[in-house]
Amino acid sequence: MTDVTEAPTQAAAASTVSTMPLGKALTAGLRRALAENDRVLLMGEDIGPLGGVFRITEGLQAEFGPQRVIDTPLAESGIIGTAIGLAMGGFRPVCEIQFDGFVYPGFDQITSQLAKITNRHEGALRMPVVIRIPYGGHIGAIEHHQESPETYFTHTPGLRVVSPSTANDAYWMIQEAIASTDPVIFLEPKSKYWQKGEVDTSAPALPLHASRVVRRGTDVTLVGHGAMVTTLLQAAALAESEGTSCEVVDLRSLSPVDYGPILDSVRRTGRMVYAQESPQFTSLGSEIAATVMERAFYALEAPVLRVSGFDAPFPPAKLEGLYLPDPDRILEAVDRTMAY
Amino acid sequence: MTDVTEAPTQAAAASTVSTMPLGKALTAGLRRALAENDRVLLMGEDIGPLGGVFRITEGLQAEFGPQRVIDTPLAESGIIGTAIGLAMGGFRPVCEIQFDGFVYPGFDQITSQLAKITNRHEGALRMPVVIRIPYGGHIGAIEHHQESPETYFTHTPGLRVVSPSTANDAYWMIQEAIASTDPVIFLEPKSKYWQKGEVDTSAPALPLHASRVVRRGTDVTLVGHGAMVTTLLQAAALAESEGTSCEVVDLRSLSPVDYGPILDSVRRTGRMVYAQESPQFTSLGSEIAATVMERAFYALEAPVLRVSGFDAPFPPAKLEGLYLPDPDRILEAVDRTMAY
Amino acid sequence: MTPLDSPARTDGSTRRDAPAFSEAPGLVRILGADGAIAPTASAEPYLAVIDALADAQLEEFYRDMVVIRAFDREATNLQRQGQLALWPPSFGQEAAQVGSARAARTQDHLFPSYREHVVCRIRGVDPLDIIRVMRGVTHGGWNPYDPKNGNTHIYTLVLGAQTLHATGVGMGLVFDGKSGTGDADRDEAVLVYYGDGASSQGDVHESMVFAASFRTPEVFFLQNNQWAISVPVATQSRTPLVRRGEGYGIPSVQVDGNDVLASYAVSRVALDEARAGGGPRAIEALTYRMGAHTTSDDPTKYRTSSEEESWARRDPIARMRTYLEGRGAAASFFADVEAEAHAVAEDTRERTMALGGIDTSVMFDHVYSEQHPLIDEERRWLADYETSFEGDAR
Amino acid sequence: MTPLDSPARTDGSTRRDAPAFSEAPGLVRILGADGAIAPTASAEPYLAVIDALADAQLEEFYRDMVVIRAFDREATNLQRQGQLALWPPSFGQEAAQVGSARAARTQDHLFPSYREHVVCRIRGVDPLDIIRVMRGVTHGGWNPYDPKNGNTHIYTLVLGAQTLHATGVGMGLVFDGKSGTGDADRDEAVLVYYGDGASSQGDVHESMVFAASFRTPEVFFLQNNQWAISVPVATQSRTPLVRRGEGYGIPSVQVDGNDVLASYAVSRVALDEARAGGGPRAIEALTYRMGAHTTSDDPTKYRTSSEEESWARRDPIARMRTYLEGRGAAASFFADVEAEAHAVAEDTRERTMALGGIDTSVMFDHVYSEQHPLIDEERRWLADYETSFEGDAR
Ligand SMILES: Cc1ncc(C[n+]2csc(CCOP(=O)(O)OP(=O)(O)O)c2C)c(N)n1
Ligand SMILES: Cc1ncc(C[n+]2csc(CCOP(=O)(O)OP(=O)(O)O)c2C)c(N)n1
Ligand SMILES: [Mg+2]
Ligand SMILES: [Mg+2]
Repeated sequence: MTDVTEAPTQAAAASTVSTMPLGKALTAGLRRALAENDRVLLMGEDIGPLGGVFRITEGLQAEFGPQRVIDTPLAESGIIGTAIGLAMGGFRPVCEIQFDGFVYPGFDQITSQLAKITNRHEGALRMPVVIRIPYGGHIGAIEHHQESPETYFTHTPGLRVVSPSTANDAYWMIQEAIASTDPVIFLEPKSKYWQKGEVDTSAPALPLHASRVVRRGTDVTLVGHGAMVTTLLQAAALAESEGTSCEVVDLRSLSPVDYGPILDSVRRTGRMVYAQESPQFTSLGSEIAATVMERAFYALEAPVLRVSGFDAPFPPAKLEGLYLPDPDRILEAVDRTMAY
Repeated sequence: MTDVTEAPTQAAAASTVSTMPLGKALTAGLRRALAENDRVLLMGEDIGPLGGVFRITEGLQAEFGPQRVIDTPLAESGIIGTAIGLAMGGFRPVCEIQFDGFVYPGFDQITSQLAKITNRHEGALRMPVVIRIPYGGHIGAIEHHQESPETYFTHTPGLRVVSPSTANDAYWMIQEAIASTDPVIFLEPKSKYWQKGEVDTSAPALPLHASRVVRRGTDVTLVGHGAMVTTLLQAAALAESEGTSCEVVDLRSLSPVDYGPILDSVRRTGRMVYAQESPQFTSLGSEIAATVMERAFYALEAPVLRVSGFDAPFPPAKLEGLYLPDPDRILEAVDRTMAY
Repeated sequence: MTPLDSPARTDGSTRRDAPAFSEAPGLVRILGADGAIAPTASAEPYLAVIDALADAQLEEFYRDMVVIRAFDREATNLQRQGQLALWPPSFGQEAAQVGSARAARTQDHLFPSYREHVVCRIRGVDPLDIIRVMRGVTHGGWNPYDPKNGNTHIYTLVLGAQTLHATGVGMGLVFDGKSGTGDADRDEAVLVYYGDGASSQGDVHESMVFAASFRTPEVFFLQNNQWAISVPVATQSRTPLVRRGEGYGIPSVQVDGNDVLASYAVSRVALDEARAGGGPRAIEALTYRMGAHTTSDDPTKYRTSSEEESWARRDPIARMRTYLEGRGAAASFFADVEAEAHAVAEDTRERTMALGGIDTSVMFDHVYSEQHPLIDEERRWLADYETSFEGDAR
Repeated sequence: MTPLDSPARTDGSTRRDAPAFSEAPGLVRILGADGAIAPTASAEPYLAVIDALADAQLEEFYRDMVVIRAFDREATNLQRQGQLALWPPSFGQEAAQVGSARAARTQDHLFPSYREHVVCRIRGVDPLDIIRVMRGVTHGGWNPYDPKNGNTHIYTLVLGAQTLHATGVGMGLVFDGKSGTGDADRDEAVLVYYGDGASSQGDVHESMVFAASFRTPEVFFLQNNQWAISVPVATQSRTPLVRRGEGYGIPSVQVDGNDVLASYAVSRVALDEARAGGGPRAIEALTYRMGAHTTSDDPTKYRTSSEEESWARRDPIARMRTYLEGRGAAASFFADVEAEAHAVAEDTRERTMALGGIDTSVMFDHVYSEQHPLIDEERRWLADYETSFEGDAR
């Protein structure tokens, strides 16, 4: 687990809880990070006067100026590569990639440079760079705008990968990611930007790399991250009405994975279903299934089942409902695992 | 399985078997593909007069001319992107990437373009492009020259991914890959370029996407691809001397995976170890472990164990012996699985 | 801190004017903003190309522009009414697009970016196929090599990626001897579109490197519409973008992209030079995106209405209309064009509303062109799963 | 098929000469190939910079070149003897490298590519750290920000990637107000090296786009050594590469890279202009890789000995020696330099042979700078596994 003492922790007076959409919680988290450390800067396409296509940086350039919130030329490799140079110069850059499908032109700088520079320098240089990527489906958009590229990053040693599913986590995790001295791929479940939740600005609930049980249950363990957490909770509610009790774990950290709560749960339930939007073949879900089966072999009554996007490119928007795991597909897997 | 009738199959007279190194078998396969179809062309850095840094294209430019064997400018995205255009124009380009670690600048063209163009066009355009990548360790080289990037490709729908481990497979699989109307990532185990084997030029032994049992055994199933096949066979021989009988399966095709022979074997042995050079976290090995456990759950006496490169960047060459799975590490896993 | 003079950085926190119409010496303009023939010095060599045009052709340019603007407006409305996921308007860029597309010959290969609706239409693509993409029922829309689509490639949404595909096609033309034979009616060329924002992508660079190296018969057509969503062109380049091509030894010309005659002439000459074996050419067309970036965009956040108004005065359609009127085009001609534009818009609306759903098979059928066991399995699983709901309330 | 005139394609099947020394109008040369001062017209503005140099400085340039050549030769030998995995010789490129590196000021930030051994040495890096990289006992070699290493970054093996890091450092200097204050002794600048082959990479383009946009205090130093392994520079560009920078509005100059005086002068002026707030500058240094690409390479496969000989006549060291002799440098000076070169080579050999192994911990300790459970687990597993062999025959 990351040492979170670097994250802001001062207790605020009176009520520190308010309700806001996940996207605005991110804005608030970014604002606080900018205010508390003047080496933090934001960079990306259209994040200045426009506030980003999702308005996550809205108002921040006006507040912190164009040297802290920077509209870059339109080039992802350039954004990541210069962020690396800025980090060499002591800055803590937070890069915005406009949509999941546009991160690949920057892939070499992420994979061969950002992820490996600390290692290459044997610790002499650090890379406190955050790459924010709105990801996932459910918004009915055109090609390249609904993908889930997490596996490309989780498979890359040197990167940390996280994804918040609630407003409170969004607020805290973005600050913790910025405070981390390692590069963090910060995946924002874009379909949940408008989902409201309570944010407590007094202290983070959990460290950045902890997973969390978000619903207790006894028959099957459901695990997922980002937008899938909502889907899993819906499935759990339906399952309950059909007599099956599901525990739900929000992964929060995709790399490293905090296996503690998952294994603890699986040892109690003996059954597990993993849900993700990304294609299944050689995915994060494959890893978690393989590892849970390896570590809880005798506890399992059934193989860990995965419910994923299909092993096809994300389809045209009108088919996304078919492509993306929904509560029914998760229940189908729950039924299958219960049948063992 | 791919329809292999497109691959050259004419019977040759007299002996069609000769012994040659894997690298020279590739040269011979490329030569035959160039000779039999004048839409085939090779392109890459230094593949002309130099014959490539591994001399795989040696002599081919002299034989087929500089419009069939093309030295390109030094730019991987350019190589893949123009190969796509050439395929649109009816060519069948075979691109050489000089080393595994230099494929990432071309990642966007591979992932968002090459892999998806057929799907995007609903079948109206085809992308018979082969990307040859010498991969893996064991050659004591400097950074970026010993990586195993297969998972980035196997996780990408639309790509086929294969890797030969013998000279005969090298000769045939490169021709089958070129004959495929889909893009194929062709991973060449560079440390085996000099390993000799018999090549039978009369007919391919197996279709491109078939896996193959290369050693029979009864206690544990060992699975891997490329250079790992040699290591697995060495481990199997050692295990035999210690009283454990190992079956060895050469994956050959990394995507799709031909699970038939693997599951068949595991149903008999009840135990399996997967070996790969790449980092383990969210890797091809994770997929195969998860799927085998899912499909052969009741047949397994032990979890599928994985022996992989560590989840660290490929280390400086002097440490590669520690990083790469060797027969001992495979035996350690065999022992562990036998202990269940 | 250093005082910064970059528009990218100092004007960042408020709305800002794009730098004045960034004309370089050598700009080619034939038709003035007032619709009168007023060639710049650099336009002289191109005048003969325009003189050779028949009235019918000039009228066709106008018709193209008016019709597509009506289509574009209708598509924008359809998006507002929830019929489309998104619409990227071509409003304001009609002259650059019509001039270049009309300059291409039948045998040429065109690679649009994602806003070149009239380019597609001119080449024979049914604009409804573009609508289908933006409605979310297909990723592609059409088959570039179906003869009815005039070798026009589909939109590419990853900015700049298509420039490499275009160059690859051009390399193939060289290898196949399909250009440079001296027969302009048969020699093939490639025309590729991209924007001022896209020009910063590494792929555009590599495309120019390969094009220059292999001497592809190719024209790089950059529509500098002053903005990449909210980012002014000055952030991408502090020098006119036309100079970029020269860095590769690619002969380059800057044209007034709101002048359909100049756009046509420079494109025609560049394409013919390229097809004749002269190697690649580059064109920077200065124009303006008069509408929003897409229907999701709000330009009031980043640019001023005075800037928009100044460009409205250079509207490419008004300019051409004045010119044609000056040449004595009949009132009936303009009425006829209006009627056609109206009809096309109506037709677009009707056919959009009539668009059916999308077949599930689209998800699996073309991931690979050859059989694939994993896809087969997933297709089968989904079919069984769907069947399991038949007669089910859930 | 079209007859192709590209050297990339027509000369492909046999060995070929690189195109003649691709001088563009404007080439800056001060010292002729015969070692006499013979400035080109474009060199005039730079002569004052050279006039200001003391004898000691001129002799230092010479010493740098001779010493590194001896080191480079020794390293090549060490590779042949199995001590190193690989060695990329700098043989022939000493003047371009010494001139530019000596032009940098203490506070500047240098980004080599992977062949700039003398640049590293001049800045204070122990050349044995380069040897360690090529021996396979470290990926990096040194800490760029350890004061003894003079802000010199480690080698980057993915071609062109370092140009973006350099530009990022330059952006940081702008944001921090560490350049452009007018104090040349304190204002910081960035100097980044790359090759003719690397110039084709998208990253180099994006780097120039960002540099121009943010007006970084940065000098792009391109060593055009005529070859990218076996591929001649004509495949990367048909026009002098110096023009590339101009496409971004970056003032650019071509220099005779085998003339250490000219290399120094243009670099000095460019760096000082950049540090003063003038924005980025680009330099193309024409030079020649007189040896193999690396010890794995065989240049006889792709280039002719007549070409090699013609460049041998322009050897940067011989040229400078003649010049110094002409100025009356003492024979003892040359003897002294030879002795130092010999000593450095000896020292290199001895210290290389004495290099220890590599600690296993290097594999895990720096993957992350903060604690990481998976790494901890694997480190533990490996330690246990290794322990299990203790006292074991296996
Ligand atoms: C590689 C990539 N990055 C980001 C985007 C998101 N995006 C879509 S259009 C656009 C602006 C494009 O500007 P320009 O190239 O000038 O074309 P215009 O929209 O003005 O026609 C951006 C940033 C993208 N499509 N592709
Ligand atoms: C992205 C990338 N592709 C390929 C390579 C393999 N490679 C190493 S050096 C080299 C040639 C470099 O030529 P140039 O840039 O001219 O530098 P020079 O070797 O002449 O100093 C190549 C192709 C690499 N290191 N990085
Ligand atoms: Mg634009
Ligand atoms: Mg070179």
